[in-house]
Amino acid sequence: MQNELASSLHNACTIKLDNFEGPFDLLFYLIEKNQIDIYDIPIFEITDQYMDYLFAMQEMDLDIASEFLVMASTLLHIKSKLLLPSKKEVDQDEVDPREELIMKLVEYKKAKELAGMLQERAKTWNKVYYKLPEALPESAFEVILDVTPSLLKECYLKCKQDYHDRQNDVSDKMNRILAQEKVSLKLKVRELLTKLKKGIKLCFSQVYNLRKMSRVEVATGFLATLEVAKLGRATIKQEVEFGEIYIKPKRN
Amino acid sequence: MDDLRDIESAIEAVLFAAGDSVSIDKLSEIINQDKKTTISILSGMEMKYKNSPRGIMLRQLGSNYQLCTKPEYEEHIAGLGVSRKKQGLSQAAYEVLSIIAYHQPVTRAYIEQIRGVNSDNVISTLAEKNLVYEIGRQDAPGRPKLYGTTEEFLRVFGFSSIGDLPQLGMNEIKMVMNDIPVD
Amino acid sequence: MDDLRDIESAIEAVLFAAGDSVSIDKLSEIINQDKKTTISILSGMEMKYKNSPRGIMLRQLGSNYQLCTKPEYEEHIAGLGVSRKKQGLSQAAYEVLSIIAYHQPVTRAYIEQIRGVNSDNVISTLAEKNLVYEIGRQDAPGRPKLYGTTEEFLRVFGFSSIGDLPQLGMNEIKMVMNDIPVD
Repeated sequence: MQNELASSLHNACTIKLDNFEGPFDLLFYLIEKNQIDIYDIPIFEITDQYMDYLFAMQEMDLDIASEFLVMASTLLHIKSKLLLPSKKEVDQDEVDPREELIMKLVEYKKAKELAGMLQERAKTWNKVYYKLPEALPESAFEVILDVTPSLLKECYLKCKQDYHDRQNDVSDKMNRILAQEKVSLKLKVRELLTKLKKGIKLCFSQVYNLRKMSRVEVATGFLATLEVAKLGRATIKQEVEFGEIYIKPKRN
Repeated sequence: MDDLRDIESAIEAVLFAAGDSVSIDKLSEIINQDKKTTISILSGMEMKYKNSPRGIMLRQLGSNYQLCTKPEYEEHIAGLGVSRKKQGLSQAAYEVLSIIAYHQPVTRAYIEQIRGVNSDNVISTLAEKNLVYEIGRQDAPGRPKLYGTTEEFLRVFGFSSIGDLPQLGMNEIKMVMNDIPVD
Repeated sequence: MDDLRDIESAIEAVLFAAGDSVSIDKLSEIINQDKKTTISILSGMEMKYKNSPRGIMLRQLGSNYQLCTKPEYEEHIAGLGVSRKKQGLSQAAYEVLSIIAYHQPVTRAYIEQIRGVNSDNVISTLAEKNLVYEIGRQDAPGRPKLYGTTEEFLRVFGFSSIGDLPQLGMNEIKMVMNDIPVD
């Protein structure tokens, strides 16, 4: 057994020397070589073989990549853990120190298997030929209209509503203008005189309010005020420029 | 390789991979048949491509043969080079389009009267997009243009006719009817 | 264009002209059919090419489709004298590619953990050969790059999607968990 191992190691060193992709590759090689069940690794044997391999590399003056040394220490660590006397009663739940290594090896094995399968598949699919693209007409740019039919109705109704509102707005103004045109200066004077009869001082801005009547109406009111003052039926007073105009009735 | 179908398949594969035309000599060498046999196989294939539901056909070019697409699929192939982009319509465009759609035929003046804003550019844009068009002129002073919606309009909105426009409710119709402005 | 045979012919013409793979979306746009219908038409075509005496076949590559020659006519095509470069990959490249294929999206750290060795150069090589690409970054400290396989990966190894990869090892892992043997 010892001799067998030695010769297999020798082969490993001479044949596969630079071919190991990493520590897992080497470990995997040893496992396969010794026909070991990956789930039941005899850690003592494998560790010894692994270390022997590293020594062999060292003897041949080969640089040993740090990853190989990391694996060596992992193996030695597992080995030492297994050597410790187990306190079975206490450590029922303690995991097998090999577990993590096994998990990694299983993953690695899967990768290896798929790698082999990919290699096989590539052989078949490498026999397939593709065609070069034809000279296609120059690329065009097409705009797709993204529209919503219901928006048509909504927009239409909105337009109509807006139009309706504007329309009403204008006709109000028109009505006021028309109504006011019937009111002559003479009529405005008579209106103002009636108001003054109560003997109370009037504020111009309250009698003639732009918010309530048209510009023309207010202007006519102003003329009426001047007319009343001229008739001697009222005195007008404006204390500040652009200020309030007071109309005070005057008895004659 | 003696089966005719297998030979034909091999020729198809070779011509496909070549992309270019391949000489009859070369083909006969590849399929290991004499030139006469090769020519008759190729002629047979030419007919098969022509009469089968295929997108490609076999063409003889002097002493060469080449695979190419059938001319009737030119438009589909052109579609490969087309990149599409979605685009919406502006609010103004929807407004003008809706007035034209519901009231067609309609003048620019009418549209502007309803919207209260100049709508010249919007109408032009809609015409460019082929959604509206000038269907004639009104028999009135100045003979103003009359606009209507196009077939493209129906297609884009998914209508089969103008009758498919979203229906106005009774109250809505009343409002619209009361306010028909004077043109 | 409603006749299925005509649609199939149009697809053949388009794929022939394209040479490259064409997305299902693009094809459905060109034949003016919805995506689901397009997919079922393409699947039907895939079978027809496979079972007909034809030199070419239809391949699904993820969400794309492409025409190519059937592998059995390789020797005939070689007769054309077309030289092609072979995808020569190292053992290490195959390993890394397998890990990326199975675990994507996957970080470099994860790959190195499985292999027990630095894999930077190998990943770069695979990216250069357009077999893997950086699909994004992990939402974790350092925001490491995440790698996945490309359409070229599907093409080279004859998969129609990542879902096609053989399921390996699920049982094995379970077994490991259940029966950790005592040494």
